[in-house]
Amino acid sequence: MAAPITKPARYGMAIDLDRCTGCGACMIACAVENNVPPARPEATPRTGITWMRVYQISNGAPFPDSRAAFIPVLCQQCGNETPCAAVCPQEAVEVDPATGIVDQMPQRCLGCRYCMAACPYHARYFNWWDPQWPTGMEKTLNPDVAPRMRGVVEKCNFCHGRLHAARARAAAEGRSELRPGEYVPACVEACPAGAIVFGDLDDPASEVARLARDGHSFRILERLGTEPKIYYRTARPWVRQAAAEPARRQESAHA
Amino acid sequence: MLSHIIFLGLFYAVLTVVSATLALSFFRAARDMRIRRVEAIAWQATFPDLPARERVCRHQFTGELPNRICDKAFDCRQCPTHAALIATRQPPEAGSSESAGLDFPLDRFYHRGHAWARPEADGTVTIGLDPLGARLVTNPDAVVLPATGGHIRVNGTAWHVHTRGADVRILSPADGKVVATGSAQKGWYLKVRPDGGRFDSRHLLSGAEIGPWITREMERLYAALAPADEAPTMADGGVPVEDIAAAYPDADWDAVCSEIFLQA
Amino acid sequence: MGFTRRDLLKFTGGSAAGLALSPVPWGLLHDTSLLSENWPGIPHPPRGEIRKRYTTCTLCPAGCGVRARCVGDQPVSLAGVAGHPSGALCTAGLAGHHLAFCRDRATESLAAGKPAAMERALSGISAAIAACGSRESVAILDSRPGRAASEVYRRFLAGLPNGIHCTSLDMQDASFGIDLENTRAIVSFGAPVLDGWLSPGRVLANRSHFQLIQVEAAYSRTASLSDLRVPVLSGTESAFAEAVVRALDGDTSDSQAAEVAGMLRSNKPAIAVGVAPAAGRLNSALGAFGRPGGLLPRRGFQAATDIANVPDHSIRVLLIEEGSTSLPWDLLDRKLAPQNHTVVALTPWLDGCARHADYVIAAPVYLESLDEAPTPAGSPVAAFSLSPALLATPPKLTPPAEFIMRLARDSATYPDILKQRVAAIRKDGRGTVFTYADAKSTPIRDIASAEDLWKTMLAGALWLDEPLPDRPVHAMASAKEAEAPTPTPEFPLLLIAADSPPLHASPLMSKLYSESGLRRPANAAIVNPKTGHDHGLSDGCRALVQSATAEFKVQAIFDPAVMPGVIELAMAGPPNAAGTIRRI
Amino acid sequence: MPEIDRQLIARGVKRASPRQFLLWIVPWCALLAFGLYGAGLCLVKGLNQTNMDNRFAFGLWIFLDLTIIALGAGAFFTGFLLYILKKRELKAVINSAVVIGFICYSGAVAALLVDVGQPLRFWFTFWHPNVHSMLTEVTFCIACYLTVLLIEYVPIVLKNRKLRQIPSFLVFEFELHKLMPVLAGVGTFLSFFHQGSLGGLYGVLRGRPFAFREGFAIWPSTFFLFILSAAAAGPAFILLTTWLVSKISGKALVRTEVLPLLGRISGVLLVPYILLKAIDTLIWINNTAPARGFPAHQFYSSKPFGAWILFAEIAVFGLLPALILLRRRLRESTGWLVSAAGLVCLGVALNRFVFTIQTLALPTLPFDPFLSYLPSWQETATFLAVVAYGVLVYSFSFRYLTLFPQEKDLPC
Repeated sequence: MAAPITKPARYGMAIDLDRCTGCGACMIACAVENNVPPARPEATPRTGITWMRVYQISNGAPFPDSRAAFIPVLCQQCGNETPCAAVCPQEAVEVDPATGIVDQMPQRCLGCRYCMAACPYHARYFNWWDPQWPTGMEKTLNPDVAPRMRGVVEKCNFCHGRLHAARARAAAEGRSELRPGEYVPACVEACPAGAIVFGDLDDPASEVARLARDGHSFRILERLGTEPKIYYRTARPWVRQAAAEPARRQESAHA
Repeated sequence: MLSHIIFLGLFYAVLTVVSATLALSFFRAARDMRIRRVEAIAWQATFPDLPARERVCRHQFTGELPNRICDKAFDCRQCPTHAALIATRQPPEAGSSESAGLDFPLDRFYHRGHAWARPEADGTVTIGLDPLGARLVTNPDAVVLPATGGHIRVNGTAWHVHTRGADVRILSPADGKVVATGSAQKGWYLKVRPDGGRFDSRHLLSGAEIGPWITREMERLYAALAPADEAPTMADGGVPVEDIAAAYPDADWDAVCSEIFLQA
Repeated sequence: MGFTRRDLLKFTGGSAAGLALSPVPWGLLHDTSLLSENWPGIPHPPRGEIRKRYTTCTLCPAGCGVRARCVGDQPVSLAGVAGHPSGALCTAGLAGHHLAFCRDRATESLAAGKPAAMERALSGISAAIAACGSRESVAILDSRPGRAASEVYRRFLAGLPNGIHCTSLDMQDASFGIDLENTRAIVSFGAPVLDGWLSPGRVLANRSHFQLIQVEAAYSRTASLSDLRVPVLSGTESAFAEAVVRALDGDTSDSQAAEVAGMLRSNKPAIAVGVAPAAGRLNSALGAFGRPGGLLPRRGFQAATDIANVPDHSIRVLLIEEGSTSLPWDLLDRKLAPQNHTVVALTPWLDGCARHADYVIAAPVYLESLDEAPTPAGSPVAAFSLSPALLATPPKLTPPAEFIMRLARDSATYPDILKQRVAAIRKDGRGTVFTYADAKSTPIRDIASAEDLWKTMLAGALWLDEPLPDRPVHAMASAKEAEAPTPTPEFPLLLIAADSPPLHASPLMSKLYSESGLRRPANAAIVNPKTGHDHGLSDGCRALVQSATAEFKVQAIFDPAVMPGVIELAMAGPPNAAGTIRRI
Repeated sequence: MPEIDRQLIARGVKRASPRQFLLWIVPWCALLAFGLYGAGLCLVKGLNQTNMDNRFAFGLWIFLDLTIIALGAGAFFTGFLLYILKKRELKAVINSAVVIGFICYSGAVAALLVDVGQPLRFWFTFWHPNVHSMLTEVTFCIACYLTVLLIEYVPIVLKNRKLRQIPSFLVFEFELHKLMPVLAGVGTFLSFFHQGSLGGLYGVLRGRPFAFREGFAIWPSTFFLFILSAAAAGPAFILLTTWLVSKISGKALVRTEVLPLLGRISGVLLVPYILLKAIDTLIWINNTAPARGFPAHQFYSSKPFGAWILFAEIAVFGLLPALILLRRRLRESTGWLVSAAGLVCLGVALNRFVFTIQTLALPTLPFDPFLSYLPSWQETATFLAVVAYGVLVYSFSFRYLTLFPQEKDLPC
């Protein structure tokens, strides 16, 4: 339902990599919120569905000086010539001008996976299996989000269900805009380290806008020019170096 | 929006063109069926599929032209080349042309499909099978002649002969209305009253052309009769026997007839 | 005029054209798309009134406050309670409402593997207890001393000639509060400080205030994020602690110890946590006991015998409570009387020690029954909260405490015990009550009666004691240190534990363990590439790990961060022993 | 049965005995059945039957589709030369070209229907098209062009010896054939666009610096390169198949000058392609990729995709055959001609492989490893099904229809 929200926003995130301990709470909260099914036994790190996915990177130093950092990667909500939206043959991907959120419509999706090839962040996931929950566990599904069928692509949409709910609430109270913090995605709420800050990047007063401006912030693959709305922050030079731009790699292929 | 219009516009334009093309050919086909152009079109469509050796121009036999393939589907009536060459010819005199042991009377005109046409005094035209054609279809299983009053046209089907599993259609040498039907015994098959009263024979062979033509036809016949590897042999030292089929029991008769009677 | 083939063709052609122009094709297209959206097997989430309900997490000693979003009575998502001292939930807590749907659940009581009526189980176990000889003992393995339930166990055991109330927990952390908010450095002897230690929310909220020195051989996630990593093999922690103590006195012979000491000097106050003897030694040297930023005394501490200190072959009847059932069986087996001993597992799960139990008393899981959350680990003051059930308790399930009370022929029920506990708190009249719904703290005196307090607690609340006046405290005499395994030519490597998948957790944990590669996959053996090459392994190959007592089939994974000469095994309870690995 | 078989075979041409033909058909039918089983598994159980994954969203099938569609380009280009530019010599192969085109496109479409996650929704693209997507362009064009090919196939079928005896068929064929230039024109237009769009498919991937290319207007350079390479490969493939068929059937099918002509056409188109390809590559290495933060050497730093691929694509499979095909003397010798044509086809396949597989194998996230992928047996089976389908359709067409009009005039 479209609530009369007049004030447009440009939602984004600032993720503090120095706070993230890779616990994965964001991933679990995301799956719970969005009715993402648990993996089949056959699933691998490359066939599972993880809208929010935490990567572990290493400073490359050998024992005992090696250290790790964790990088949560979700749909980066590209704001400029959004690669996936541009390529979808049947408008199953939609960029909402009122929120800047890139939304995937599974019931429109053909499953051609062209958008997955187009996404530089590998943030799109394909339903390789029919969705399945252990017997009885369907009771625990979130009523605000419809489970997806086999053979379609899905991805993070900043917990669209929550946005609708918040708007409905605001509309019920006769407000034409959302209060800051009235709408936050599940991962933001769940992060025990408070590493994720969410809000309107166009609202200069918002914390996320402030963090996005600060010197420690960067965006992954900024030079692709897709204007992602997920900002990452770190004071550790090696982390920034390893996360921001493609560096020389020397790993070998593995299936 | 604009891009939508352009894109979908192009798409529908293409669809329209394609379906229009289909529709048009359907329509034309239907029309052809209605106005009985089937026979003509059948020949038009068949002619290009004939082997080149069957499509050589008649003036190549007489040496008037170097090797030339006919581009008028054997209808010399519209052929300028033919008109030019025919001007110099004298009308056929009586007598007959003995060639390859076969007797071809010169009082008649011969079609490349081995039917002959003889204008009669009463203005009708008699049509029959020439000696070579006749020897190929001796004692046929069936002969299907058009009903009297029926209409036949040049290069269309005149009648059908079924023999030894081969279904042979004899090409008509003349345009006209069938006034009488004969039989092998009578020596002729059809009498027709030519359209427009007068009989046009420009597309038919006559006189001096016949000799070289038959010689060439015999070559083709033996090539078709004898398997490719062994040399063509004559059953009786030159003159074809009355019943060639009997003499070559293991020949593919369907192929032989198709070759000689110009079937695709 | 018969029906010719031409007519047939005309007819089919005509009908085809007709159909194409009719609405039928559109209808079919529409239906196919509908079908593709409601594929058989796509569940339809239940609808209903959306409500907020509150409870407290009992999955670990952190006792985090929980806000549950429910459709009707069914919780569909869990979240932390703003303002609660332990902050946000961990991964297990976030998906706690899925536990009820895990495999391996015990749905009814079993005797010798067969379903058995409660009465039969009771009589059987009572008989076993009665038959207990003078040198033999009856033991309850308490997974979490300090609860009202623990009190029930104590009382029951006290009534027996030879009852032992024991636990497998290292009571060091449980015995003190930790003033995390004011400490500036933590020396962790293998404690998973950033990986579920104390209350994750609380630790992470203070992470920026303290330097973390991780003394641990394994490249745990905590080690990988520590400010200083000191790889020290288990069994030698005390020695290292001694070295640090000497270094604090100016002896610089051990460079690593010196480095640690340096950090401790420049970051005061500091504390040591983890492996008890080592941490205890260092804490006394640092004077961490009973001062701000150190280890604080608190009320309501209740000790229990460490199961390791119970003489071997002495236990005739062993009752194992949920949570302890995941202990390595050989550890418990050693303690059992050689003949006709009886093992009772009070647990919701059929795996772990339950597989060796003569009786399994099926217990409800988290959220299925009213439970309690005592003082959270490391909490500077005593605390208490209730964990009201959000799900209906399935029939045939009995909470462990309830069962022990039945065994003790106690007429009261477990909720009565909890009620008494709440009443006692109200009677003492100390401290404040933090209510989850409105995140307000009220002095307990302002709560009219024990009944009101009970109601408040059932609605979701946390009682916090007053801090004790500072007074010197001392390290408790704690467990002996584990034996340091010695490598042999046959077993040149050391097997140590890497983090491994939890035994019972939401199926969604697959996101962490198999779908994202964020955690070590189960049955992985992680080795330093050098060690790997020395033993003829290649990255990702199948391999066999052998120790003197056991064998595991594993997948070898190379990681240059792992200590050379050790094998990190990601599986439940690998031996802390010498071993070797070879390709298969 | 043999009687009917005999009556169906065109007059004046020799065909293998029914028994021989059966022996030839049976193994291919078996292969087809096996392949259909594999494809069936993918349709019923879902794409988890394949080895594709979230990173390798495209695999063997898309590579197959791109390749056979490029090779099938012979149909449109020959048609274009014959009907629009009136190159009469090509009449000798046009029928064969049409059949090959039809096989390639129908095969590709079939594979695509297995490849998409929700085949039941294939029509969505026509219902809510996103006209800015190259894939939409491809879908529309291929759908239309397949129809056109089908229509072009009809006359060839109607000319079958038995069918032509039905007058209405013969007449319809006659009338339709007169309008062939129109269809050839439409076909050319469509092919031109979707061959290009297939290239655009990758060229527009701004998120994949390995594939991304600058271009003109809405079309990246790959758009034009794909058109050119397809136009060059099409004739080469027809040359190859014609040669192969005459080797297998042991008959001369076309006059001696036809194959060299096809070779020359291919060569003439190959030269500008290679030239542009080289220029495009240089621009990409020096500007396009670095500008987006990806030093080009990185693309070739992970085994097995070394710089050798570039060399192979441009020199071995491009320049070399081009030189051979442009030298009259070499063209005249079948050995050179056929191997050159083979190189051209391989080159186009390699090019499509690089754009499909290497693009996906290379990581974009800085902290992401290089990945590899091997198709599952179900994928391979489906692939083989398409091949078997092609061979069968072609075999039957060759036996019962006139694919090479000159055959009857040539000595057996």
